[in-house]
Amino acid sequence: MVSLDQLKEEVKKALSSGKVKYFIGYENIGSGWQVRPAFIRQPEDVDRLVWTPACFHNLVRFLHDEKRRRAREKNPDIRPVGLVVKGCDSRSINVLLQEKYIERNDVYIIGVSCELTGVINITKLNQHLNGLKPQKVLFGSKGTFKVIVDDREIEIEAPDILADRCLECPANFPVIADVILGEEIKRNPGNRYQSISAYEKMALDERWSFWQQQFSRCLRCYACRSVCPMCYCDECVADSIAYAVTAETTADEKAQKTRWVERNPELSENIFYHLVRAIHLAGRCVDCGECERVCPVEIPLRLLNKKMEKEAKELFGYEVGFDPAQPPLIACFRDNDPQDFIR
Amino acid sequence: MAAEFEPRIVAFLCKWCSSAGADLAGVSRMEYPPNVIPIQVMCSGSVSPLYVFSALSHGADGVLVSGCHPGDCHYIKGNYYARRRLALVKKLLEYIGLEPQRFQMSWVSATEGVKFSQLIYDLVKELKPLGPQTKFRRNY
Amino acid sequence: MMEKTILKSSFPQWIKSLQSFKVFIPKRENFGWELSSNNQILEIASDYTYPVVPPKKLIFPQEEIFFEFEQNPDNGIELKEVLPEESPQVIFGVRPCDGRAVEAMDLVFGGSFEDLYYWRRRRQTTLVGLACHQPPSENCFCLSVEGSPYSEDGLDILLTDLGDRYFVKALTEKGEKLLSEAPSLFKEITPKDREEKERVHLEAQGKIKRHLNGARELPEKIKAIFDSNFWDEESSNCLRCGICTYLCPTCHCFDINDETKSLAPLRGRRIRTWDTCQFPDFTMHSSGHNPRPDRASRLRQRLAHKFLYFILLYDRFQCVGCGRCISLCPVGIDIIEVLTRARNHGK
Amino acid sequence: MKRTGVFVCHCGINIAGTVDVKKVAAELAKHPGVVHAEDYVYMCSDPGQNLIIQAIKEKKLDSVVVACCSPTLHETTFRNATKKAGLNPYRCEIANIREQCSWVHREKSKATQKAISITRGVVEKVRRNESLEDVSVPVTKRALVIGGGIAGIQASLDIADAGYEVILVEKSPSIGGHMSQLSETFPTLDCSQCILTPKMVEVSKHPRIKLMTYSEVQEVSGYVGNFKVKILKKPTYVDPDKCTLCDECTKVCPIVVPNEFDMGLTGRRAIYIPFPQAIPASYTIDEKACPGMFDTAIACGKCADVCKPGAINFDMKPEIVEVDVGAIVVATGYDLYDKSMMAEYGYGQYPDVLDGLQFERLLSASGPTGGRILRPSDKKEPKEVVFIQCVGSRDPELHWPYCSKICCMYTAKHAMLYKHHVHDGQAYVFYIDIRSGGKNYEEFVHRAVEEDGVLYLRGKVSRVFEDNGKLIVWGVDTLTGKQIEIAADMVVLAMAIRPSKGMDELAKKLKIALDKDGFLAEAHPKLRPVESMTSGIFLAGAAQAPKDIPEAVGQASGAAAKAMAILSRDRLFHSPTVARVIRNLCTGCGMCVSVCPFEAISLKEGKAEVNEILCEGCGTCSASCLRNAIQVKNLTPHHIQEMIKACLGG
Repeated sequence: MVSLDQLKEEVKKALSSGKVKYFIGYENIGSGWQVRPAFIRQPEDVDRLVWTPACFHNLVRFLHDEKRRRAREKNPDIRPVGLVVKGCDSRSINVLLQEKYIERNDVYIIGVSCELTGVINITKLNQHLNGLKPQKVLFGSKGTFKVIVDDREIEIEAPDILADRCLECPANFPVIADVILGEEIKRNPGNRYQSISAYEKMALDERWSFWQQQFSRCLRCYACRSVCPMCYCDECVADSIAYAVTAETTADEKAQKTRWVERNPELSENIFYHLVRAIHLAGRCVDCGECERVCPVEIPLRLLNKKMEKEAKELFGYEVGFDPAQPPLIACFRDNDPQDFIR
Repeated sequence: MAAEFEPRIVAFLCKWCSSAGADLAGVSRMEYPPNVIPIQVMCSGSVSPLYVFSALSHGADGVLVSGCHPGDCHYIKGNYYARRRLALVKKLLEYIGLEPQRFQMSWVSATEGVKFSQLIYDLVKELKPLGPQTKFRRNY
Repeated sequence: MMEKTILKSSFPQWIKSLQSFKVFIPKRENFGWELSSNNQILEIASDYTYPVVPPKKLIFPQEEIFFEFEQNPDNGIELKEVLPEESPQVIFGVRPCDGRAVEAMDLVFGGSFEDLYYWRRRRQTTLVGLACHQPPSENCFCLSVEGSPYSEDGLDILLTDLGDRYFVKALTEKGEKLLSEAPSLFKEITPKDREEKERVHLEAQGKIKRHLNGARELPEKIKAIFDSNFWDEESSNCLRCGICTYLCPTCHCFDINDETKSLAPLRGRRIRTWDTCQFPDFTMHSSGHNPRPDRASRLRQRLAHKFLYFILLYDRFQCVGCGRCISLCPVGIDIIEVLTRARNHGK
Repeated sequence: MKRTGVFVCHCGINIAGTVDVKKVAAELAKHPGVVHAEDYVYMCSDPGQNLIIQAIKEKKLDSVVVACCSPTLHETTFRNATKKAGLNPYRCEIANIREQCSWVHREKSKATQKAISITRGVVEKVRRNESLEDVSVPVTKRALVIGGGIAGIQASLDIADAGYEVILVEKSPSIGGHMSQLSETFPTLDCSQCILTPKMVEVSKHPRIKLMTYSEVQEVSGYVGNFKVKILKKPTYVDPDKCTLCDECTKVCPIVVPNEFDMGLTGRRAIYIPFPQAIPASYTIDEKACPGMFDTAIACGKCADVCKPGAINFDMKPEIVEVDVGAIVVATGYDLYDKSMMAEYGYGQYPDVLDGLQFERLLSASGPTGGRILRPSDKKEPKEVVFIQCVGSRDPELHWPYCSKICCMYTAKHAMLYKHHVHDGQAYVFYIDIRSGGKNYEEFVHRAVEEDGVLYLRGKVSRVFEDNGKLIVWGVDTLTGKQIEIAADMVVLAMAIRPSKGMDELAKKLKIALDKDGFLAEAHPKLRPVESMTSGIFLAGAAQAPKDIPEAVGQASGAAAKAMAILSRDRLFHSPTVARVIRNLCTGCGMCVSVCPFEAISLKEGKAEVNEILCEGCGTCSASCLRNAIQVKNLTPHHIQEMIKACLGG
C-alpha cells in the first residue's frame, strides 16, 4: 500500500530542504472525492495532498509550463520541480528525457506503485453504483477499491471499474524515480491491445463510419493536446493556437508558416488534426489516457494512440518510455523493417 | 453516359531513383495513364506524413510515395526512415477506414522505367472501382 | 402571455405538428446529452439533464460562412454573400440558464450594430425552455447569478414537468405560435396546475447546492486585485484548452479567416469560427507581442469578462451559473471557488 | 503580388505532339501571379533562352517556370539564363512535361490537363522560392593520409609534390606496408624492396610530409575542407634521433616473439626494428612483450643498459596530436584472410602449409632463409609444391563471395620463382580459372606454364593431410574428371584479401560506409571510384577492394588529385538548398541529428544547427521533425503543400 503519510513526509522533506522549487501532487476538489493537480509550495501545505484512485492526471505535463517559465524569466530558479508519478507517467518522463526536453535534474520524482490496481474510470464507477453518488473513492485491500456511498463502505474488485488503460498497462511501477512508494507487485498482464481489437476486426467501412461519427463531433477545444505530456511544441503543426513568433521572426518566416488544418471544425479538418496527432504520438505516447479522459465529447482517442503503440511494437519491436537512451521510433530503423506493403 | 471515373494520384518521387525511373519510362516511351501528378522531392525520406494527409485532404484519390530500393538511397538511408514512417501512416489510415489502395509506397530505381509505368497502370486500375476519395477530402 | 398544460402522452403529437420547423430535442449520446434534430425523438427523456454543448451552437454555430469569393475572367474578385438558410427551428429542453445565456448573447450581437448572421438564426429560433426539477449538474449555481431553475429570460416557452403533463407558459409571440400549431392538444390550466408548478419551482430551487455569495461585489474586487499575483496561483494548473469557453453558453468570441479553395481561378470563402480567450494566439499580435502572455492573464480575462466588463456594459453577469466549466474542466478549476477566493483575497 | 513568367516548350513535336502547349500557356496565364506566359518551339535554344531573358527584363519577372524536359537535362541551362537576366538562378524552376507527361501519354486533352497541373504546382513552388547564394567555407590546405603502404605513400608524395602539406599516419612502426614484405613483383619480376625503398626515403625526407608512424587516428570531426583529427602517437620508448641503429639492444633482449614482418616464420625481440630498411630507421619496444614495461613484472632494462647513446626512454607516454586538415585519403590496405578458417587445408596443423605472404618471405633475399626455399619443418628443399588458389575467395557459401583479384598473378609468380630456385622441383597450381587481365599479365602466366613447366590443374582441393612426412593433397581435375592425389612437400594457400584489421572502427570514426564485404564503399562504383560518400574523404588501395600494386598506385594518385582539387581552392562552394532550422520552433529533441546521413546537424544550446557544407539537402530531417522546425530551403513543407493544392486544384 502506498502510504499517504509517507508521501507527505517525502514532499515535506523535499520542500523544507529547498531541494525542490515546488511540488505537484493531487488534492481533493472541495469536499468531494474527485481530485485535481495541486501545487504545493510550502511544507505546511503538504496536508492538502491525497493519493486516491481518482488521481488520473499525468502531472508530467506541467513540466512544459515550468520550461516555458524558465525561458521567459531572466534569472530563473532552476531547482527541480517535484512530481508524483504513476508508472505510465514515469514513462512519459523518460520520453521527455529521450527528446532532451528536460534534463534528469529538472525533476524530482516521487514514484507511486499502482500495485494491483490503478486509477478508475468514472463512467464505469457510475455504472457500477447504479445512480448512487460516491462520497469517497479509496484504495481497498489488495486489488480492490473502497467506495463510500451514503456512509456505507462498498468494496469493488479493481477490474470492474479500472480505467481501460490500467487494464492494458505494460508496467504498473515507476521506471524512473528518486523515491518510490508502494510495492512492486507483478500484475497479470492482460491483453495490452484489448480495447482496439474489436475495431481492428471491423470491416473497413464500418470502421470508417465509427471514426467519422467520432471525429465529426470534435469541437477542436484542444484539451487532448493541452493535457498531453508529449504535446510540448510551442506551435503545433496541425493547428496552432499558439504561434512561436518573436520580434526576431521575419516576415518571410511568417509567410512560410504552413496551415495544414483550417480553423473550421468540419470533418476533413478534424480528421487531419487527429491524424497528425496520432502519427506524431507514435512511439511517444505512453498511454496515460489523459486525452481521452478530458475530451468533453468523449472521442475515444486512446484507440488511435493504442493502435500506433501496437504497430510500433509489432512492426519494429519498439516500446515507449522504458529507456531514455533509445533513439526515437522514427529516428531509427532496422535493415529488416517490414516492407511487404511496398511495391 | 457518364464519363468513367478518373482517379487523381499525387506521386511523391525521389529525385535520384523514382523520378529518374519515371524519366526513363518517358525516354523509352512506355505509355501509362495520365492520372498521376508527379511531385519531385529530394528523397523519399523527406516525405512527411503531413504531405500524405494534405494530398488526401485536398482531394487526391490516391497517394504514392516512391523511393530508391533499400541500399540504393542516394542519401544512404533516407528510404529506410521513409519505410518506417510511412508504414505507420499506412496502418493509421487503414485503421481510420481509408481503403488501403489509396496510399501506396514503392521502390522504383532509375533503371526501372518499366516498373514505374506498370505501377501507374496498376494503381489506376485499383483505384477506379473505388470511385472518388471523399472521406478525407475538404468539402468546400 | 398564455398558460396551458399538455399531457405528456400528447407531447409527441405536438412535436409532429411542427412540420414547418426544424425541431431539436435532447438525445442521449454516449458522451452525454445532445440537441438532436433527427426526427426520431418525440419526447424529452425524464432523466434529461442538459446538453453538453449548449444551445448557443444552434444560433451562433462554431462555423459561419460570411461570403464566398471568386476571381472573375477580368481578374477582379466577386463576392457572393452567404446567409444562414431560411429554416425556422425550435429547440426543446432549453434549461433556464441556457435561455438566459442566449439573452446575454443577444446583447452582444445586438445593440447599435446587429450581427446579420446571428440575428438571422436567432429570429428563426424558438426556445422552448424546461424548468429544472433537479439541478442538471452538481455544480449548478444559477441562483447566485440572478437566475433560477425556472427563469423565463430569453425563452419563448417555459415548460414545467408536472409528472404526467407539462405546465406550458408561452412567453412570446413565437411561443404562442408554437402552441397554435396544435391548439387541441393544450388544455386550460387549473389552479391546481399552477399550485403544483409553484411547488416544483420552489423545490428545485432548494436542491441547488452550490452558491457564489456576493457576486455583485465582484466587479470592484476584480478591479482591486487585477494586477495581483492571485491569478498566477489560481491558474497554475490551467492547461490552456478551450473547454471552459467553448462549452460556456454565453462565451461568444470568434475568429475570422479566409479559406482558399482553389488558386486558378482564385476561389474561397470567409468564415467565422469560435475562438477563445484561453488560447494563447487569441491576443497574439503579428509582431510577436502578446498582451495576455500567460495563463494567469487569460484566466483573469475569462472571469473579468463575465463578472466585470459585462456588468459595466450591460449591468448583468455574463455567467448564468450552469456549472459546465466546473464539471468539464480537466484540472478542476472551479469558477465558484476562484471567485470566492477572489472576494476574500487580501481580507 | 508575385510576378511569375511561364515558358512552355514545344520541344519540336516531342511535347507539342501530345500536349496542347498553347492551352497550357493560356491556362497558366490565368493563374494568380502569373504575368507572362508563352510557348516556343525550343526553349533551350539561344532564341528560346533569349525570350526568357527578355521577358524577365521587360515584365520585371521575379520568378520563372520553364515547362519542358526533365530538370536533369536543362535546369542548369535555364538557371544560367535566368542569372544572365539579372534574376537569382534559384528563382527558376522546371516543370517536367516531357519525360513525365508528353512522352508517356497519348490522349491529348488528358496529357494537356496533366501538363497544366504539373506546371501549376511548380508555379506555386517557384513563387515561394528564396533567392539563394551558394554557401562557402574556407579550406585548410593540408591533407591527412591514413596508411603508409604503397597507396598511402604514393598519395602523400603526389599531394606534397603539388605543394600541400601532408600528414601521413601509419599504425605500425614503419611505413612500407605489405609491399615491403614482397620478394619480386609480377609481371616484371623486379625486386619489390628496390622499387619501394626510394619512395619510402622520399617520404621521410619530404619537407611537406609529416610522418607519424606507430600512430592511429582516434577521432575525426568537422567536414570537408575543415576536418579536425586527433591522432594517438603510441610511445616507441626509443628516441629515433638518438638511435644509431647499432643493434646492441636486440642482442641482450631476452624476449622473443613471432616476427610479424616474416609472417611468424622467425622470431624477433621485444625491442626491434621491423626490417633493416624501415622508415623511420629506429627501434621500437613492443610494450605488450617487454617485461620492463610492467610494474608488476620483473624489471629488465637490459636494452637501456647497453644503449650507449641513451636512446631508450621507458617514460615515454602516449601523446594525442590534434591536426586540422582539408581532405583525407584512406589507404589502410589489406590483411590476408584468417588462415585458421581453413582447417581442411591443415593450416596451423602442418608447418609446411603456408600462405602467400609467408612464401614471399621464403623467396625474399632478406627473408628467414636468405632467399632459399626451405621447408619450415625440416629446412629441406621441397621438391613438390602445391599452390592452391581462391582460398576463402569466390566461396559465397562458406567464406567470401568476391574474387581477391591478385592471387592468380602472384601464384603464377610464386610457382615461377620456385622453379627458378629449385630447378628439379615440380609446382602444381589448383585453380578455378585464371584471371590475368592486365598489361603483360597473360603472357606472364603463359611463361610460367610454358617456360617453367608449372602444372596447372583446374579444380578444387578438398583436403590436405600429412602422411609419412608428406602433405597429401586431394583434389579433382575438373577438366578430366579425375581424382588427383599429390604427395607434396609444401602447400601454399592463396588466401582471400581482407580489409586490414581495425578498419571497420576507423570507418566509424570517419563516418564513411563499408560495403557488404567490409571494404570501404566508394561513392559510385563507376563514376566516383576514389571518393567515399562523405565529402572530402577519399579512398586508395586495397582498403576499397583487392587490387595489385599498379592499381593501388593509380587509385592513390586519383585520390590525391581529388584531394588536391579541394586543397587548391581557397573556399569551397556548395548548393544552397540545404536545411535551415527555425529556431523558434526547435525544441532540441535531436531527431534530425539522429536521422541525418551526413552528420550535418548538431545540437548547440538546445537547438539544432545545420552545417551547410555537409548538408546535402535530402530533407530527411525535415520529415522527421514533428514541428517542421527544420526545412530544406526552397523545398519546405510550405512549398510542398502549395504544390499539392495547386496540382489538385485545377
